Amino acid sequence: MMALLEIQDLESGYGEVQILWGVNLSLEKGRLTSLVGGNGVGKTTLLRTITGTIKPWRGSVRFNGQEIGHLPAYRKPDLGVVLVPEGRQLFTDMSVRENLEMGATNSRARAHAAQNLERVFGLFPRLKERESQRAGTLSGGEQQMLAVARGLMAEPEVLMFDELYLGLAPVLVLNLFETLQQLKREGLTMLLVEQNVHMALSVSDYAYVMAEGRITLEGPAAEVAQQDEVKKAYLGI
Amino acid sequence: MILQVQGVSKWFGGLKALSQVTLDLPQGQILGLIGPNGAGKTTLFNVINGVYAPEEGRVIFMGQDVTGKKPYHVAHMGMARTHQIVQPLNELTVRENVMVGACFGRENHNLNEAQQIAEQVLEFVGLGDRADQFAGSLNVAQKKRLELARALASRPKLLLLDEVLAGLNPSEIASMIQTVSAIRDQGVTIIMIEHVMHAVMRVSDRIVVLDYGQQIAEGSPEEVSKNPKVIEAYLGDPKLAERLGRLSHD
Amino acid sequence: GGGAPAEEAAPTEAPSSGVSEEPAPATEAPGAPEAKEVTLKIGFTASVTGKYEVSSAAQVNGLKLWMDSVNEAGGIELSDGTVVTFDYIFYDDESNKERVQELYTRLATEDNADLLISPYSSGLTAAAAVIAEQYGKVMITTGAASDSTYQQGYTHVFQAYTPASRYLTGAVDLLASLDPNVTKVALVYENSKFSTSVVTAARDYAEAQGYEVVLFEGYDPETADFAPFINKIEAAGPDAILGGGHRVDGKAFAKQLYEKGTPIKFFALLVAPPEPEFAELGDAAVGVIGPSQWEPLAAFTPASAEAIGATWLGPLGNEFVSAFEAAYGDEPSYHAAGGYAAGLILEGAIRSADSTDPEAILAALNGMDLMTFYGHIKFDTSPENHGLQIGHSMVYIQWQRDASGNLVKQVVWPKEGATAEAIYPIR
Amino acid sequence: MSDILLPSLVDGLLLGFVYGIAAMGLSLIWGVMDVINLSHGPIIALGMFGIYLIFTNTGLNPYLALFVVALAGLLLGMIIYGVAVHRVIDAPHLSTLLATFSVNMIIIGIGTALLTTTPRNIDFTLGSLSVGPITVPWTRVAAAFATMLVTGLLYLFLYVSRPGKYIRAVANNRVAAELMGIPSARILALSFGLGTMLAAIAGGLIATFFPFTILSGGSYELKSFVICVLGGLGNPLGALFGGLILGGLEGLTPAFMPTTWVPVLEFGLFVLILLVRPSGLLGSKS
Amino acid sequence: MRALRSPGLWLALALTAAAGAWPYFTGSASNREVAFTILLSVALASSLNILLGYTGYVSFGHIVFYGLGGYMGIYLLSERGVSLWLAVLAGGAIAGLLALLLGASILRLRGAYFALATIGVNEAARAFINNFQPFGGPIGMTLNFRLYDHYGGAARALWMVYGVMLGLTLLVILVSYLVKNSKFGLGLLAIRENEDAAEIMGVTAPQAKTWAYVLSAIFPGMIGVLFFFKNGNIEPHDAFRLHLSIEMIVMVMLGGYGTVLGPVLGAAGYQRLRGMLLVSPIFKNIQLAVAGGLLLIIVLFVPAGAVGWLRHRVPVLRKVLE
Ligand SMILES: Nc1ncnc2c1ncn2[C@@H]1O[C@H](COP(=O)(O)OP(=O)(O)OP(=O)(O)O)[C@@H](O)[C@H]1O
Ligand SMILES: Nc1ncnc2c1ncn2[C@@H]1O[C@H](COP(=O)(O)OP(=O)(O)OP(=O)(O)O)[C@@H](O)[C@H]1O
Ligand SMILES: [Mg+2]
Ligand SMILES: [Mg+2]
Repeated sequence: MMALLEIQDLESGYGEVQILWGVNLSLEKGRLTSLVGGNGVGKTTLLRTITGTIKPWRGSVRFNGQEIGHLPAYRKPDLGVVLVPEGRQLFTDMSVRENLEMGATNSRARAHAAQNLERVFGLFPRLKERESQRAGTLSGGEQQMLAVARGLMAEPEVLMFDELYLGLAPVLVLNLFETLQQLKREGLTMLLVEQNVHMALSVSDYAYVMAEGRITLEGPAAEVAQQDEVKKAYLGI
Repeated sequence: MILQVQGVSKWFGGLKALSQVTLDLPQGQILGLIGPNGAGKTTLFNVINGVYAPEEGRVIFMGQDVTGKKPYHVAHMGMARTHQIVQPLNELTVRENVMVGACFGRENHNLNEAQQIAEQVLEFVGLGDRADQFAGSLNVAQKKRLELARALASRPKLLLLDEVLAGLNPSEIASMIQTVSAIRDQGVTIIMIEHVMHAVMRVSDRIVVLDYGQQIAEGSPEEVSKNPKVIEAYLGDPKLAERLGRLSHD
Repeated sequence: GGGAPAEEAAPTEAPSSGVSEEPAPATEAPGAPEAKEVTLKIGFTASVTGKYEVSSAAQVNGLKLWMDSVNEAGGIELSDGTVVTFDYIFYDDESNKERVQELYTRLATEDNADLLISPYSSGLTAAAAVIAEQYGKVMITTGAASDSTYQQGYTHVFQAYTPASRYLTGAVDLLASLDPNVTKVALVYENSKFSTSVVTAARDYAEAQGYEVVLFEGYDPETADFAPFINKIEAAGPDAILGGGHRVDGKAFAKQLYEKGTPIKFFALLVAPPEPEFAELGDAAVGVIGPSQWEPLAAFTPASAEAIGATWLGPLGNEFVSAFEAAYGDEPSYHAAGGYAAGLILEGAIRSADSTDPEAILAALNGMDLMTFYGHIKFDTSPENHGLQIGHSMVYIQWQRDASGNLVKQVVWPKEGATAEAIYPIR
Repeated sequence: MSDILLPSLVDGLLLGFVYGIAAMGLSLIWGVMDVINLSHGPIIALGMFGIYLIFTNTGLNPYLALFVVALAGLLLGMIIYGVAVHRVIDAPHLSTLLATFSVNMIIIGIGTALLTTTPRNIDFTLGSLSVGPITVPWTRVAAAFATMLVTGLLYLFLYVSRPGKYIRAVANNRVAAELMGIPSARILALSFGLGTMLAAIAGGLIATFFPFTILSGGSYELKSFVICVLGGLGNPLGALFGGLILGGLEGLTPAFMPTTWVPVLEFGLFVLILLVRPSGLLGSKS
Repeated sequence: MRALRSPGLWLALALTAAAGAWPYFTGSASNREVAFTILLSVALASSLNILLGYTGYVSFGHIVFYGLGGYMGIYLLSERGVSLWLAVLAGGAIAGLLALLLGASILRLRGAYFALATIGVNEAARAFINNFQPFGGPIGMTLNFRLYDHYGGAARALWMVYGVMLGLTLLVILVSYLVKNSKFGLGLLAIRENEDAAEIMGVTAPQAKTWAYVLSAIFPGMIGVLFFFKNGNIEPHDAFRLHLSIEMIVMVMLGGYGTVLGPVLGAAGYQRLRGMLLVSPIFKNIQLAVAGGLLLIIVLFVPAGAVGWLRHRVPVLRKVLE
């Protein structure tokens, strides 16, 4: 297996405050990887650095062997690197449908926008019902669905989720579980950043644990789940 | 009864987000409010604390009809809430955010008192070391705690918690549950919207389930979790639900 | 303010003494035997920016031209041998009142200006007058026609322009002379200080002459679209229209009145018509009459001075025009002439006072009866209207096509100065 | 009186079109980027001078010159955005107000120095159209048509074309737009450019029938503010509609009361409408 | 009172008082005029800041209070013969009253729509006064020069007006500070950040906003009387000059909105810059464009305003620069 996305010695932060202190992480093609860690350790910051919302200070981000760390955020979706961001970041004043259309703006996804629309409406029938409602007036969970659906519209090669399950009803969590397996079968590479450590570790193949801006542990998800420190710190056992 | 919701309905255009919702809440209880996404839970909070006026029905808080009263009116009477989608006062410090709650809530404190209350409450929710930071620079999980701190600082009689557990990891959830219980033990009545089932089941005295704006079930956690309508609409397939239950109870 | 400011300000408290204490060279002991050269500083603000920019610039150019010609001629020689030359200092008032007083105070105190000229426009002049009066500085106002400034009890402010109250009265006389049968006139005006004063006086005058004022109505100063207003005028059915406001609205009004084809026999408009750029209107300009403080064609001569017993001073009209054209490249407007005239008024006062003493100059102005290329200058000296211009009167121009079809301005009133017969009716 | 109602209404409405297009520029930049463009008025004036200078120097038909002016307006707007606005687009609330205000001062300052405030007029006429009691210059009719055309194109652009939707997306949430692959800086520059282009076109059209100076843009800027409210921010059809209402009102009012009361009524009504429908006559309720 | 022991307040007051005393020391009327313009701006900007900076409501037409107050004052002075003191109080009162009436209605509007409404109010007021004959309509009102004799002649009167202006400015700064450091002020700041959330926390927003509006209107009303008294006449387009309204916002933003010292520095800096350019031999012919260019540079590189920038750069100053 080769690493589709390879992150080496990545450092970044906000203003003068450094948050990431040399992160190494790689996503193997077709694998579902999860990144877990406590509150405020820098998971979101890592995703923001990968997408280019904030600039890396040092280190490299390679995609398909090509350095992409310096590229501005808007160039990433064209390559196939897509993020479903924390806090959803919807276009609140646009309709549900327009939000989905905006997901498919990159050059790769445009051609299949219609098909993909069908697909995400299949996955989230509730969105179909709310197609022309202003996104800002959706319920919290509906907004989360829309954010995930919009990410899928981009036809990503690497799809990263920041807090995928946030605010979703159990029934939907189960559905999404199925969906992720399905996407994996279709060959999508995914990175799941989660607080819901149980859930994350149970669905993914490989896992990283982050603390204070560094990766402290990695390995196959099942093994990581058995580590004592993980059990103590994150699983509340 | 500290709160009575009597036959409340709320429309958004053609959508009936709440339909004849009725519930009574005795003092000192924790009521769990669950239901699928878009069921109308947050909308019910908005009606209870005056953000929306309902088209039908009445809301009675501490014996007073507060239907259609402004949010600050009920806030002064002792109702506080947190937001599912956080609403920090970004360019104020964390401490000032909490002081707003203390100053304008039920007890109407002056600035000095409010500052002391803020310090206490921030310690309590674990934001003590961030008091001087601008609220805007917190991350989402921290902002959620800030929401709780602001609500607590107003020394409420009734606390509406909208998904305070979302985004916390299991050990944090465990500590938050203790926090919530501790608040209840101080005599505060709580309504809690949650999707983290094992947590709701553990702390709630009673649970109300909404689906498409309708109350589809009400009862003790035990009763509700066995209710087939709830399993179908909310928990999903019973077998998966069971597995989920195991996962959460490990 | 406490005690300190009053003490500090003491020198400026009594206006008349304030000036004599200034170490101005002008007030050196008269006994000095050898010929001295004295440079008097003239201070003013100009609207370098803002809506009055063009008129103000013309006024300043006129004033500078006067100054240059006096200085180049070696200054004014007084009988004691003193040679008086002039210098000036000015600031941008941005066409608004906010800083006028600040700048005039600076001129009067820091810069020690000996004499002041007003800013352009009645509004700014009113603010400047408070300062001039306070420091006892003589101020000649030009480009400021409102009457009200001279009714506030000032004693140091003198007006070069024919006041607003007499701006349009001549047009009424002209109309009467052209067609005794016309009875219906419309007075329409920009709802601003200057034009309202003008038409209010004109209405009283017209009514006294037996005219029926079928419409007396203002329009907002920002008006660009006159179409609805013109519809209303048409409905009132006047034979003649008098009024207007300033340059932009006047031009717009004339243009749209023409485009609408409003049947009108006589049309007199304030401010805009005498300006050269009015010709850009083409056919719409033909027949439009405008009051002007001065026109290049006006021919006042030493003889006309003699006829009324006034003193003559300065160049002839054509000399002024050619000097102005040589200096600035274009034909002078009446604002330019007004600026030059303000200078001449000062010069006349100094010559007749034969002194640079402020009191003497003031006395000379009060007694002034002067004729220049710009016309007759004489000031009201009654306490109620002190400084109001009573000598000068307006001329009226009309745009006409000459033999080769070019648009030209002709003076059509008063009869004595007329260069052509007025076109009547215009449509 | 009734005989002046119809002609006055027609006069007012025709002018209303032009008000509409001027307001559209302001409304676009405001609604889409949350930038109150205080250089709007001076840019309208530059549009007027653009047509004037081209026409008096080359004799080119003003309607052809309008294309040149539109393009220049677009470029100017993008330059203004790049130089003056982009750096502060994320800065505290209202910094962009200062930035565009500085641009206003610069344009007016240089404009006054170079162009003076002499009122200018384009000696160009298409004659007048007379139907019954109504007489209107053809130039105004042409301006109305041009406005309808521009409005239609703009509407299609914003709501149908891809870049148009990008504009709305960037306006709504810049971070998200970037994450979706939309180059927000370019899109913002384009939006600003479009807004100034509309202002320049409005100025160009006005110049074909009214005399003007470098300061003349000011009153259209003010009217544009009013119209933005009548029509709701960011919506081109709304701006056109608001322009027509304002124009109609200006046309009809003099028939019923002294003309000087027009602005009192206009602004009084404006405040009243705001109170009744806080997001504009066409804006969504609440 | 804890608030009165704050270095931030004293710094702002001391700076203003020092600048304000400068004409007294030099005895120069010219300096006095320069200082008057600056103090006027400082007071206007600080008043506006209560609404704009603390409450987050952008009043574009704030000058309406200055204009209306000025008109009321001049009317009373010239037509009713009341004393300057009464006229100043009346100017403040009428402005406050208008704000109270308006506040109940237009403060319901949010963001841009509120800003637009205030423009509408200002323009409507200007247009109305332009037609209102008791106030002289388009001609306005002119004070007779002899009126100054009641105050010891024009020269003394202008010194006196200056003294009052200085006192008023210090008062505005004090009020601005007290508001910011009060519970009322905390409520305003909460409204600025998120009005809905503030209401839910119990801030009685409609009331708080209205009082902020009234407070920020009273001083401009009084200042208007002083300015037009000094100026000797008043006309509609001078009194309700929208441009000045925008300049007020500029000054607040330049210094740093929401701070006590910001509007003081912003107003002083802006007026000083404009004043210097106006009389500068090199720039005076294109002073407007040069001022615009300088302003732009400041805006681009110090977007948070002077005080905001300092607070950010030098955290130790946060205690001093409120
Ligand atoms: N925009 C920002 N400006 C300044 N500091 C920030 C910003 N966003 C986050 N931080 C800080 O960076 C640190 C890491 O935050 P980050 O959001 O990356 O954590 P996280 O691991 O995603 O946490 P969570 O699980 O709670 O989402 C935190 O201390 C946070 O306060
Ligand atoms: N302002 C609004 N306009 C239109 N529809 C709305 C508005 N607010 C909420 N809705 C709709 O009303 C329904 C109920 O929303 P609500 O936020 O109460 O759901 P919820 O139960 O809190 O869901 P979740 O668990 O996802 O947060 C949703 O379908 C939502 O889209
Ligand atoms: Mg995170
Ligand atoms: Mg919800």
